[in-house]
This record gives sequence, C-alpha cells and structure tokens, in this order.
Amino acid sequence: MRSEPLLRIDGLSVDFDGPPGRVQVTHDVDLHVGEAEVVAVVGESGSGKSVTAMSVLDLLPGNARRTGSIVFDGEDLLAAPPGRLRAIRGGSIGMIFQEPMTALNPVHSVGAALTEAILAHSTLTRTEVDARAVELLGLVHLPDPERMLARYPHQLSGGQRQRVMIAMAIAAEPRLLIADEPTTALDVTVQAGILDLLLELRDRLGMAVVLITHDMGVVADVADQVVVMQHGRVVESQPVHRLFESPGQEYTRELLAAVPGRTDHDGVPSPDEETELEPEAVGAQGAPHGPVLALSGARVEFRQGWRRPPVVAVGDVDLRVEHGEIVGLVGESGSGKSTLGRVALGLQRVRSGTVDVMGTDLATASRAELREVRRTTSMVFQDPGSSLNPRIPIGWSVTDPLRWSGIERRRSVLRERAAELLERVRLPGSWTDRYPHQLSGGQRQRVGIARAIATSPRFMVADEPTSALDVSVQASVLELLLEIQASMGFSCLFISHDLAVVEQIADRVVVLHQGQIVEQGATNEVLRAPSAAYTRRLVDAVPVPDPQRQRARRAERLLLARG
Amino acid sequence: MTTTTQRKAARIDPLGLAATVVVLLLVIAAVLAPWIAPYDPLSQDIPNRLQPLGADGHLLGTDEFGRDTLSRILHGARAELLVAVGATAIAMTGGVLVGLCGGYLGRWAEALTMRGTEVVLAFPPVVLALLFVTIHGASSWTLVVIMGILFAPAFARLSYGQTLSVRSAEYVEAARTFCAPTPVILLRVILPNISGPILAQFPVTLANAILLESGLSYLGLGIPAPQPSWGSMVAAGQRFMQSDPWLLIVSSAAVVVTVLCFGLMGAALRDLLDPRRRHR
Amino acid sequence: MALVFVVLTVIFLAIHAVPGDPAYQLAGGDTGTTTEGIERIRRELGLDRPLHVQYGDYLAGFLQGDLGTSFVNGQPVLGSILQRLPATLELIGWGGLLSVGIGLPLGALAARRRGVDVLMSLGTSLALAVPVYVLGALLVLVFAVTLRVLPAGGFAEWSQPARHLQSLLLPVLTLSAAFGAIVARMTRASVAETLDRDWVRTAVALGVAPRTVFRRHVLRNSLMPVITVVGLEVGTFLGSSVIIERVFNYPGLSSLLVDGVTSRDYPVVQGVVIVVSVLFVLINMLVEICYGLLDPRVRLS
Amino acid sequence: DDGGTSPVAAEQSIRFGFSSEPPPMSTTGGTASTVSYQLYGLVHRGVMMYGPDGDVIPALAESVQEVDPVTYEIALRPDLTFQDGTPITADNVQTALLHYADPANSARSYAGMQYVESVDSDGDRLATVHLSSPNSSFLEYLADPSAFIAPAEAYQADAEATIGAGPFQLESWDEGVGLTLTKYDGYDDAAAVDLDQVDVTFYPDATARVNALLSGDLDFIDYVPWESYEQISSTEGYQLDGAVGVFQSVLFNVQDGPFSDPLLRQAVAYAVNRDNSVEAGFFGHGEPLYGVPGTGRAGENLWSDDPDRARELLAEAGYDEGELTVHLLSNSTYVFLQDLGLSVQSDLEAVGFNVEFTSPDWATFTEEAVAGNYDLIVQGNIGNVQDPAAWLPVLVQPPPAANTSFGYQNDELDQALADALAATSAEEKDDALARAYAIIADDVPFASLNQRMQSYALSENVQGFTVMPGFAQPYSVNNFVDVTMATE
Ligand SMILES: Nc1ncnc2c1ncn2[C@@H]1O[C@H](COP(=O)(O)OP(=O)(O)OP(=O)(O)O)[C@@H](O)[C@H]1O
Ligand SMILES: Nc1ncnc2c1ncn2[C@@H]1O[C@H](COP(=O)(O)OP(=O)(O)OP(=O)(O)O)[C@@H](O)[C@H]1O
Ligand SMILES: [Mg+2]
Ligand SMILES: [Mg+2]
Repeated sequence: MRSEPLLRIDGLSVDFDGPPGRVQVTHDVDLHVGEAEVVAVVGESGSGKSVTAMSVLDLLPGNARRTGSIVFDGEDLLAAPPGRLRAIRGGSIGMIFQEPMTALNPVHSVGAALTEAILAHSTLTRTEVDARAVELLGLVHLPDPERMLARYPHQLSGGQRQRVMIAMAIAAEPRLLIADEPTTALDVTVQAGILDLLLELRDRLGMAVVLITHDMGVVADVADQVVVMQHGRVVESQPVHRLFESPGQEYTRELLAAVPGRTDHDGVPSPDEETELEPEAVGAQGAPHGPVLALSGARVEFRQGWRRPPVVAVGDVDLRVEHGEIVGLVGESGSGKSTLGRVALGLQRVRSGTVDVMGTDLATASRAELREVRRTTSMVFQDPGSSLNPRIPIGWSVTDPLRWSGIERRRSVLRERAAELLERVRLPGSWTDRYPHQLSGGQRQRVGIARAIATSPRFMVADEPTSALDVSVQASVLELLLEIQASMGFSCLFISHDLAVVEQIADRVVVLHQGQIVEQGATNEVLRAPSAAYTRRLVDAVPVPDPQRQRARRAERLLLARG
Repeated sequence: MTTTTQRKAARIDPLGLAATVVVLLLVIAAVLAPWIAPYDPLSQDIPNRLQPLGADGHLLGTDEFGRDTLSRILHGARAELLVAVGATAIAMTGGVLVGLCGGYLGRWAEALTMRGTEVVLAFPPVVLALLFVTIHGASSWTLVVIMGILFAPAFARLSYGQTLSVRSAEYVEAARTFCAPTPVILLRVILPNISGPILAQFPVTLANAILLESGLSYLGLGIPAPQPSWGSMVAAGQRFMQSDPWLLIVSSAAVVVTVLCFGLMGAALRDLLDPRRRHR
Repeated sequence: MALVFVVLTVIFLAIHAVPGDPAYQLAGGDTGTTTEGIERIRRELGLDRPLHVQYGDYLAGFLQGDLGTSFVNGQPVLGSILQRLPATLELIGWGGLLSVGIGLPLGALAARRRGVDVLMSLGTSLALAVPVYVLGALLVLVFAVTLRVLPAGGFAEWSQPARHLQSLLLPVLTLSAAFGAIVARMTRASVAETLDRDWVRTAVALGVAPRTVFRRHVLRNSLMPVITVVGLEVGTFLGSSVIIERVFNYPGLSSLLVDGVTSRDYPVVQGVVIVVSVLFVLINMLVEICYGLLDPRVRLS
Repeated sequence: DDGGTSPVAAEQSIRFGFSSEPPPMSTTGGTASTVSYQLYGLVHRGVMMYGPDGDVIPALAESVQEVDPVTYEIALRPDLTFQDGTPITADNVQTALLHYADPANSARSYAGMQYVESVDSDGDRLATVHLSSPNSSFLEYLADPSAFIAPAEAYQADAEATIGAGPFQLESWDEGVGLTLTKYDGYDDAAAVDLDQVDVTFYPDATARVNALLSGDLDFIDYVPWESYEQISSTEGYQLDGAVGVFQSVLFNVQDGPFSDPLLRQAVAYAVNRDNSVEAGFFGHGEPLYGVPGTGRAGENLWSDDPDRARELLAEAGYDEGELTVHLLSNSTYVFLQDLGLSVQSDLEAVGFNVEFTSPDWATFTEEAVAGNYDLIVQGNIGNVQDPAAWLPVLVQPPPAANTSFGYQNDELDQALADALAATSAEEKDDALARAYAIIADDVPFASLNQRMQSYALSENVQGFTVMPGFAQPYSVNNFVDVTMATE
C-alpha cells in the first residue's frame, strides 16, 4: 500500500576510528520515513540515535565510516556528489542538532545566522530576508523577534538558542526534517507550540519528520511511527498506537514503564506514584538550620550595548532553599531560570539584592570566601557539551572537583573514584579515558551529573540535568539524587521544564515567569491546584504518554485556540 | 587511564616523530660537540679559507678564516640551543603566564600586563637589543635575557587575546564552580585550550631569535666574535654569497632544519593536545 | 598616551646611559680632534648640563611638539621623521597586505590539506630562517643585476607612479616572505582548531557552500590570533625593517634610527622611538577594535 | 653649407653612489670622511688642490710663493667668484685660514693649519701667510679638500658651507636619499668640465651599492667592498679603479698593562702573519706592510713575520707560554677591522699570548679606545699629507685618539721627526727620518699589518677618471673635472 518511502535507511552501520581501533556504534539500522510521516526515534541514551541521524547528511566527524544504504527520494546519499549533497542539506533535508548551545557560531548574531540559512537555498532580497527571519522567529515562538535578531548566542537562554536552531532548520521548508531532541530545553508550553508548528508544516508542505526524543509524551503526541533503538540496533519499529498498546520488546516495555507519571488521568502524576522518600525527615537530621540559599530582592540585568535598555533577566526575586530540601524551579524558556541558578552560586553578579548561601553573602564575598562556599556546592550545567573541558578525558573531568577542593589527591584513588562515579550515572566505568566529543548527548549530561556529585556537595544547582536522558536512565539519575539527599541531606535547586520530573523529585516548586516568581509552594499543591494562570497553562500543556488521549487533548486545544 | 600514553605514542604523526628525533640529535650533538667535532672551531687556517664542501678533510668546507664549518656548526648548536631556544622558551613561559593572568583576571592584572607589554613592544626590537647589549656588554646570557624580554610580549598578547575568548566558556565557569584554584584554571583548564596558536608562535619566535642573534652578531653585539654561532655564520656567509656560497648554504640549512623541526614538533604536540584531531 | 611618556623617559635614560660620546663622534673620533673642539661641541649640543635639566628641556620641547634637532645634520628631527615616514608606512602597508593576502589563504589551505601542510611547514621554515639580507640580495641579484627588470633599490616618489611601484616591489616581496610565513603559520594553527567546531557542522548541514562556510564560520572565528600577530609584527617592523632598508637602499625610518644609534644622535633616536611608539599605540587600538568587531563576547564583556 | 651647427651636446650627467650620507658641508667640526672629501672636492676649492696624479697644484691660487720658510704669498686667480656670484678675494682666504687654525673650531685641517700664525690680506688678490715654524708640507695642507675657501658667512657659528668655489654647485639635498650637483658655469676652468650634472645617491650598504651599479642604476660608486672585486671585474662593462693607501696596524696601550714593555710590542710586530691578514681583511686586495708606509726601503722593512722571534721576545719579557692574557679591543661596525682583529688574535695565540677579544660598536669602541680601555687594538690610518715627517707625529704624539697607541710618547722620536720636518736639505731629512725609523722599529708605537686597496667601480661609460695614488686616493673625485660620459 505504501509507496517507496521518502527516506530509506537500510542496514546502516557506523563505526569510529578511535584510539582503541575501530569501534562500531550502530549495527544494521533500518529506518523508513514516508512522505508527511512523523517517525519518532526513541531509545536508550547512547544507542546511536544521533549518529544515525547525522549519517544521513554525512555530518559525522572525519573518523566515522558508514556502511549500508541511505536513499532519499530515490537518490543514494552515500554516493551523492558533494554538490548534490550540498543542495540536499538544508534544502531538502533540514537538521536540528541535539545541543543547540554549541551549534551556533558565537560570533554571528541571530539575524546573521538566520540570513545565512535563508540565503543558502533561496535568492531573496535583503528586505525579504529580514522579513522572513522575523517571521521564522515568530513561528518558533520567540518573543520580540526584531530585537532577537541583533542578539548573539551567548545572550540567549538555552531554549532560545534551541528555537533559533529550529528556525534555521525549517528556513528552507525542507521535505524532511531530522530533529534531534528539538525540545529538550523548552518548557512544555513552548514545546507544544513547536510541535504544533511541525505538524502544521507537515500538513501544509507534506514535510516528513524524524523526531528523536526521549519524551514519550511527545511521541504519543505527534508520532505516526516509532522506532526503538538499543545498543546501536533497532529493536522495534511500530505504528505509535500499536507500540503503546502492545510493546513488542522487553526494552520497550521497560521504557514505557519508566515514564514518570504514566497514569490514567492527566499529565501530572498521581500522588501514589510519588517518591517513597520523605525529604523533610532527612532534612531534620541534626544538620545546621537556616536556609542553604536565601535570595532576597535579587536582580540581574544584562547590558545591551550603549543605547538600548538592559535586559532584566531576573527581577527582584526572593527565594529560599531550606536545608535538605529540593526546590524545583520551573518556568518558561527564557524566564531567567539558568540565570537564577548561576546567581545562587555566585557565577552571576546581582545588580541589587543579596545572595546568601549557607550564611555567606555572595554579592559581597571575597575570593577566598567564595571558594570556601564553593567547596560544598556544585552545579550541573544546562549544556553538557560546553561545560566539559574538551581537552581532558572525562575521567579527569569528574574527579577534578575532588582534587581542587582538596578532598582527595591520590591518583590511584581518583582513578577508582572516576570509574565509580561514571558507573553511578550508568556509564561504563572503563570510559574514563574517553573525551567529551566521543560521547552522546545524554552521556555527556551524565558526566556532568557525575562531576556534580563527586564532592558530595551540600547544595547543588541542577540546571535541566535530565533533559537529554531517556526515561530509564533518567529514573536512575533521579533515584541517585534522592538517595544522596537521603543519606547526606543535601539541598538542591532543581531547574527543569519537565513537570513530571519536578513532581517526582521536588519538595517545593517555584514558578518563574519573565524573571518574576509567579507562584511557589509545595509541589503537590502547585502542580495539582495551580493558582497562577501561567502555572495552569504550563500544567495543561504537559503531553500525556498515551497516543489516543494525547491526540484528543491536542484536537481539543487546537479547536479552542481557533475557535 | 593507564594506556593513554601508549595510545598517544601509537598515533603520533610520523613527521612529528621524525622532527623530535632530529631535535634530540641536535641536543646530543650540541652537548657532545667538543668530542665529536673533527676540528677546533677556533683554529684558523687562512690560506685554506672558504673551501667548498668536502675539501680535504673538511666535510662542510671552511669559513673565511679557514675554520672547519662542520665543527663550528656543531659548537654553534650549543649557542643556538642556549640562546635562541632558551630565550624563546623563557619568552613563551613568561609571556603566556602574563597573558593568561591578564586575560583571565582582568582589571588591574589586565591593565598591568597589557601596558607592560606595550612598553616593550613600543620600542623597536633592534634598538632595545642594541641599547641593552651596549650597556651590559655582549654575552650569551645578556642575549638570553634581552631576547626573552623582547619576545615575551608577543606570547603575552597572543595568549591574552585567546584567553579573552575562552574565559567565559562554560567549562571555565565549571572549573570555577568546582573550586579550582586560579592557577589550575589558568594552566590546566585554559592553557590547553589556547595552546594551538601559542605552539605555532614558538618556531616563528625561534627563527626570529636566531635571526636577531645573527643580526646582533653582525653588529658585534651577539655572541662574542670568535665563538661560533649559526647566526654569525649566516651573516658572514652572506658576504661571500656569490663567490663562495657554501658557508651561507650550510649555516642557513642548519637554521632552516631547526626551525622546521621545532615547527613540526609543535604541530604534533598541538594535535596531541587536541583530542579531536588526535582521533582521526 | 601615558605609554608615550614611559617610552620617552626610558629611551632618554637608556640612550644617555649607552657608552659612546656624541660629541666625540661628531668631532670625528680620531687624530686631529682637539679637546677644546670636543668641549665646544658638547657645550653647543647642551650635553654639558646635568641630565635632569636636559630631560626637563626635552620634555618641555616635546610638549610643544618639538623633537629637537639632530646632532649630526642640525635638521629638526620631526621634519626628518615626517619625511621618511611615508616610505616606511608604505613599505609596511603593502608588505602587510601582501603577507596577509598570501599567508591567510595558504595557512587556511594547509589546515585542511595534509600535503599542503607539509609543504607549507617547509616553505615557511625556509622563509623564516633565511634572513632578509640574504633573500633581498638574491632578489636583487636576479631581478636587478641579472635580468635588469627592476631597480636595485631606492625609492621613487609617487609623482612617478610606474617607477614608484617598481621600486617598492622587491622590498615588499622580501618583507612579505617572513611576515607572510608568520601569518600562514598562525592561520593554520588557528583554523585547524576551529574546523571541527559544532557550528561549522551546523553551517554544513544548512547546505551553505563550503567556501562560505569556511570564510564565515572558520576563518572569521580564527582571525583573532592572526590579527594579534599582524598587529605585533607591523609594530615591530615599524622600527626594525632596517635590514630591508639597507639592502634596498630604501629611505625609511629604521635606517634613520639605527644611524642615530650608531652616531649617538640622541634627539634622532628619541624622536624616532617616540614616533614609532605613537604609531604602535594607534595600531594597537586598531587591533583592539578588530577584536571587538570579530568577537561579540569580547566586545560586550 | 655643411650645416656648421654642431649638434647640441647631450646632457652629460653621472650617477654616483656614495658609501654614506655626508654630514652637512661645514667649515667647523672634524668629521671628514671619504664622502665628505668627495663632496668638498666637487663643490669646493681651496688655495691648492690635489691634481690628477696626486700632486699638489694651485687651485684658487694662481701662484704661491715661498718667501721664506715661514712666509707664503698666495696670489689668487683673477675674476674668481663663489657659486652665489660674489667675488673671491684675499680676505676670504684670510678668514678661512684663521678659522681653520683655531683649535676651538676643531676643523679637520687643524693638524696642518695650526702652524698658521697670521694672514695678511691686501683686500684683493694677494694673501700673505705667516707660519709659527717652518713646515715643508704646508702647501699640502692647503690642498686638503676640507681646507676650502668659502664665503665669509660660512665661518660663522652653526653656519653651513653650501656655497663653494668648485666646479659643481649644490642643487638639492634630499636628506637620507641623495643630492644633486650641477655644473657651476662661473668656475674658473668651466670650459674644461664636461659633466653637466652629478646625481649622488647615498648607498650605505656595500652590497646594495655594488648591485645598484651592476644593475645599471648607477655609473660610479666609491668604497667597493673587497668581497665584490671579482664580481665587478668579471662583469662586462664595469671596471675597478683603486689604489693602495690606507694602512692598518696594531696599536697598544702603552701607558698601562703589559704593552708598556717594548719587548712585548716587538713580539706582536713579529708574531703577526701579514699575508694572512691581507687575506682575512681584504680578500687579498692589499699589500702586507712591514713598517712605515710610503717611505720606500728606508722605513718599510722594520719588522718581519717571524713567530719564533716573537716567542723569544715573549720569553725575554718574562712570560711563559699562555701566561699572559691581553685584551684585544676590536669593533663590529667595520667588518674588515674585526676580521683583522681575529686574524691577529689567532697569530698571537700561536706564539703564546692569551687573547681576550671584544668587539662593541664603533661609538663604544672609540670611547673605550680614547680612554685606553684595552691592551691592543687594530686600526686603519692614512697620512693626510705625503711627507712622513709631517704625518707621522700625529700618530705617535698626544692627544689621545682612537687611532693612536694610548699614552705613547717618545721624546727621541718626536725630536727626530721634528728635525726631519725642519730639515733644509734632503740628506739631512733622510738622516733624521732614518733615526726615527730605527726608533720605531725598536719601540713599536704601532705594529703595521698591511695596506689595503681602496677602489672605485665604474661603468665603462665613465671616461677620463683616474685614481690618485697612495694617501691622495681619497681625493680622487677631484678628477671629475676630467670625466666625460660616453653616449651610446
Ligand atoms: N549575556 C546576556 N545578555 C543579554 N541577555 C541575556 C544574557 N544571558 C541571558 N539573557 C537573557 O536573559 C533571559 C533569561 O535567560 P536564562 O538563560 O536565565 O533563561 P532560562 O530560564 O534558563 O531559559 P531556558 O529554559 O531557555 O534555558 C533570557 O531572555 C535571555 O535572553
Ligand atoms: N566521535 C565519536 N567517537 C567515538 N564514539 C562515538 C563518537 N560519537 C558518538 N560515539 C558513540 O556512539 C554511540 C552513539 O552515540 P549517539 O550520539 O548516537 O547516541 P544517542 O542515541 O544520540 O544518545 P543520547 O540520547 O544520549 O543523545 C555512543 O555510545 C557514543 O559514545
Ligand atoms: Mg543524541
Ligand atoms: Mg536555561
């Protein structure tokens, strides 16, 4: 019945020529994508999703080798001449990379980047290009597009960068869009908007989408066909309904089971599946009292050159994190979450207000005092790629904090610790010699987590620590955090856009909107009975990992939006 | 981590390896010069001056005083390694440290380093060298010091500029978050990430140092006269470039090979430091 | 400008500390020179006064734009400098342009092609290690003495455009050899580092033409160290192209400077060094502006 | 008719490469390098001048009469004018000579002019010079190109002497580049001068100068570097024209240190290998010199190359081999001097001296040399007149200079030379000189090494140029009045 698919990957294997010799990372991957079809690729972190996606357009590093066949629209891409390949890249096939932070050239403004993307496959005039750029930014729900055009990547939040990336990929209205985790840095409301956009493009242009994601809710929401990967192989490939109803593989079942809050009611998990640990009880374990973090009237502004008014990223925020408490920080992309997290560790100066961390005011602290505080704090950065030193093996990266804070200096012990830490985040202990660029996105993120827990901190800021993790790994990481909390009584400011994760781990939730706290309170209360309008919208936008129900909800929402 | 070094060795660029071997040979030759040189580098034989290659017993010919060129090249290697390589190494170490501090610490450190280097740079090098040497008298050590001072600013500027663009990188911030002491951030975190251009500057500076030494020797302000140095041999050879080119060719070749090998070594080292390039 | 004062003071002290009495040099320095004569010259030059008085005098003059008069030919130093400056600037300007014009593409190519890389290493080592006086002499020998197609040296005024360009050709070529080699090497190193950044991959994925990718995403991001080096070298060459000037009998600043040192013509040395340092400051400002233009992170921090 | 109008002679112009930029022309100050002589020779004229063969002939003077050994009557030629058109009178001669004779002016020609006691002028063409003591070389001193006669303004403090009475006048001077001279039609002998213009370019670098000549940029250069002799003489269309004149010798610190002992000075005079020194310094283009140059058999063979004798002398002076360390101060600005120094160092070490060698730049060198901070130096010298009795005293008497042995003073020698200068008969003079040479041989105020060839190089288009011999060689450019450019 189905005609020849638009993209047809058969028996694709990829191997890398590394120091230990050639290592094969994917094995005989088959992937077929029909016209106007949305194929979701899910699977374990490190199972070869990104590698497969990048092999289509030959974007792997020079030491990679592809065997098998990749046919796009009847054309063999493995054998395509460079000129032809260039026309297809960005023109017929758009690509969204997993890590938007490093994918943008730091010296080009958003406007320049978009202009380049637009002009790569069209011959518009200057004004047309500008108009198109503004239009694209609007499509990906970036506020104030005209002003965004003049910004540089380092002036954008994670989610904003990701949306710029998406805008670039769809600039030429490709026939196939390969989107590698396109919404990891987006809050659910924006995510919903982006998914709407993709579906709209599909309907309007017949665009096919390969959507790599670990969010089963998203899969349920938009996918027609689902491909499950594990250990570099495709283990299952099914239409979405069938997959959710009767997963054929043990791994798929595990995957679905691990989805937090997969319940029968709505997006927010029910209380009975909540964590079994009682954080408050732990927090009381005779540890020092008083808040670990107390922000009062904290304000952060970014200068924008000489004439334009500064951007107020965080406006006069009061926030407390009590000892032994995990506070979830949620909010729209660009609302100032990361900035707030950086403020909490003294990485970002406040314009006004005080930042009290365990009794030290970071705003006025000396270098030595700051270091003293940092001995017991740590951070998981939002972007795992750029926060790891590219020149040193990950084994060093994870144990460096131990050395630097003087906890452990013996090499042999550190080596052991490195392996141990990697294993705790479900990475092979033998990978200590690997370098960041040899890892998958999720693997890098886990290295970041391993590093953050290495020193057994008393206070941690975790900025989207699980955004790139598949649900099963995510579950174990969350468990790990809770375990640490239980045993050591640590406190955490947990930034996430994934409400289910927040629900699962946080004692309290703070909702940030445009740099202001709009609501805060116990997790249950806020997420179940949101009082602020924004929170309500947020909660409503969470996709449920059930294709039928999610589609019904989507239809309802779109109807509402139109009607 | 145990096998890392073996792997590195296995993947090192063969040219880089060859260059390293040559440099090692050079060092050995310099150290052993008194024993392996066929003649006394100072003994004159004016009737047999400016002999071509291979002329009776002089493998590389003789110079304008009939001194054996091979012996002078070998002995000159000592001066060159001490003065040129030494000064370049000093300049690199000092300059990079200054540049790192200036770029990373900002404010007063920045002002201090940048203004400091400006003062040195604002003087034409020849004049600075001339003044310094005339005041202090010519000797190898004077040269090492003056060239160290002269060449350090280039490294400082370079690493300063590079540090500026790296210092706000997230991995640097991460290091700060994890309590890395400032020296560690500078040397272990930032330095490896800016090493490329610095290593590229090394052979360039080395060549400049040899040439400056040559120029100064020519002006009599270099390594004191009868002592052999490649720079002064090149300068001398140039005078007889047309009638008797061998002295020039041989001494220039020594300089070229040295610069080339240090350059290749630097390139290999740079690739070693950059895992991405190593893994292909 | 504080820099200029530091430079002025240092050079003033240094040149006065250097052995070699200017009066003696002026008097001829050999038989027939009388002690009276030397005393008279010293008095005329004002060298008999205490050092701080001389310094104060010089400073006062400097503040009024007076760099003094040459001991040797009695001409105002500023005039001599201004007369030679255009030639120097032109030499360095063209030399810089040519070096960047050759070095940048060469280095860029070498970063991508192994074969070119090895050749470039060899070629630039040669260019760096062969002193300018050898290269210059060779060029003169070939083009002026043997082929007789170019003048062996000198500097023709702009009023004779053809001759002017001819007279510039060889010196500029010679200057560019070493300078271009430096640019090439730096470009190579810097580009190699930028080549495998993720944003390059992004541009490739967008189907941007390889040349554009290279220009906009690789080269531009690699330019910072290259510009640093160009700025440094131009600054250096301002005062030290003396050998080129000698070989091609090119009337530039450096020979003025070195002659000044040789004959202990204090005002000339001081004047040239000060002018060079002012120029250096200007170049430096340009370089810093370039940093900002190139990298918004530097500009906005 | 036969078209009796001869074709207008083509512009005769010569392009001359100077080995450096001369200092501004001036009547004061002593810097009179070769290039200054050249410029003065072209622009200026004195009472006397060196003629084509190096003889002293009258220049502005029509005749000079030696009334008695201390009185000379100078009769100027009629109708002489300076290049600005003003007439030249005996007053000008008076002003000039008195100026040069004043030590405070530190004029280059002071060495000879110091004997001038007074000058009378008749305000027209006759000047009478009274000397303080007889001086047989006085006319030669008057021929020194720096003893030119210039308008009175040129003798004021700080004045330049750009207006002369010579065959060419200064048209323009482009600082650091070159200068242009054009024929002065009011020159006394203007009709005989063929050149209309002399274009001078300054070429401080010797190789560059030679290349400019060989590439056709220049017609004539001075001071050809010895390493280029072969290249030039083997290039068709070019030739060398030179003379052996300037002599090099080893000088001593006679006041302090080991060389206050004449035995050691003798040791040096015997230790040096003069043939080698000619090779090392001048590529063989020179002559070994074993005594006082320009003196024929009487004074030219005072020493010989005899290392054994040197060793003996060293021992006699009380030193074992390798026991005595001496400091040879050389300079790096003049490579040939440094090369000579190295050659001497090697020779001295061969006979048992230890020689410490330093070679700072010229300015430092001169200061050190004048201060006597050395044991040995190697220097070049030239007599400013031909008569040894007149030029030798400069080298062996104070005041200290960078080209005399530090602290050397020998009353006997001075007496012998004074006797020679004042001698009234040739025999008497020869006797006195022979006495002086004998003293020099034993006392060694300087140990001669060699005389160097000093050459001009010219294209074959330049015709009629001759080099003056011996010590007159630097004045050869006077002969430009006879030069004609061949037109192809
Ligand atoms: N250096 C900067 N200059 C100017 N504006 C900045 C800068 N850094 C951040 N911003 C702006 O500040 C706001 C808050 O950024 P922040 O990174 O804290 O957002 P976020 O809540 O973490 O968003 P996301 O979920 O997308 O990561 C954003 O609008 C961003 O554009
Ligand atoms: N350059 C490389 N060299 C060697 N191995 C690599 C390289 N890039 C990726 N790998 C390995 O290939 C495997 C697949 O990586 P890939 O990025 O496709 O994973 P992924 O499925 O996208 O995972 P994630 O969900 O974490 O992003 C991983 O185990 C990774 O370590
Ligand atoms: Mg991935
Ligand atoms: Mg963020």
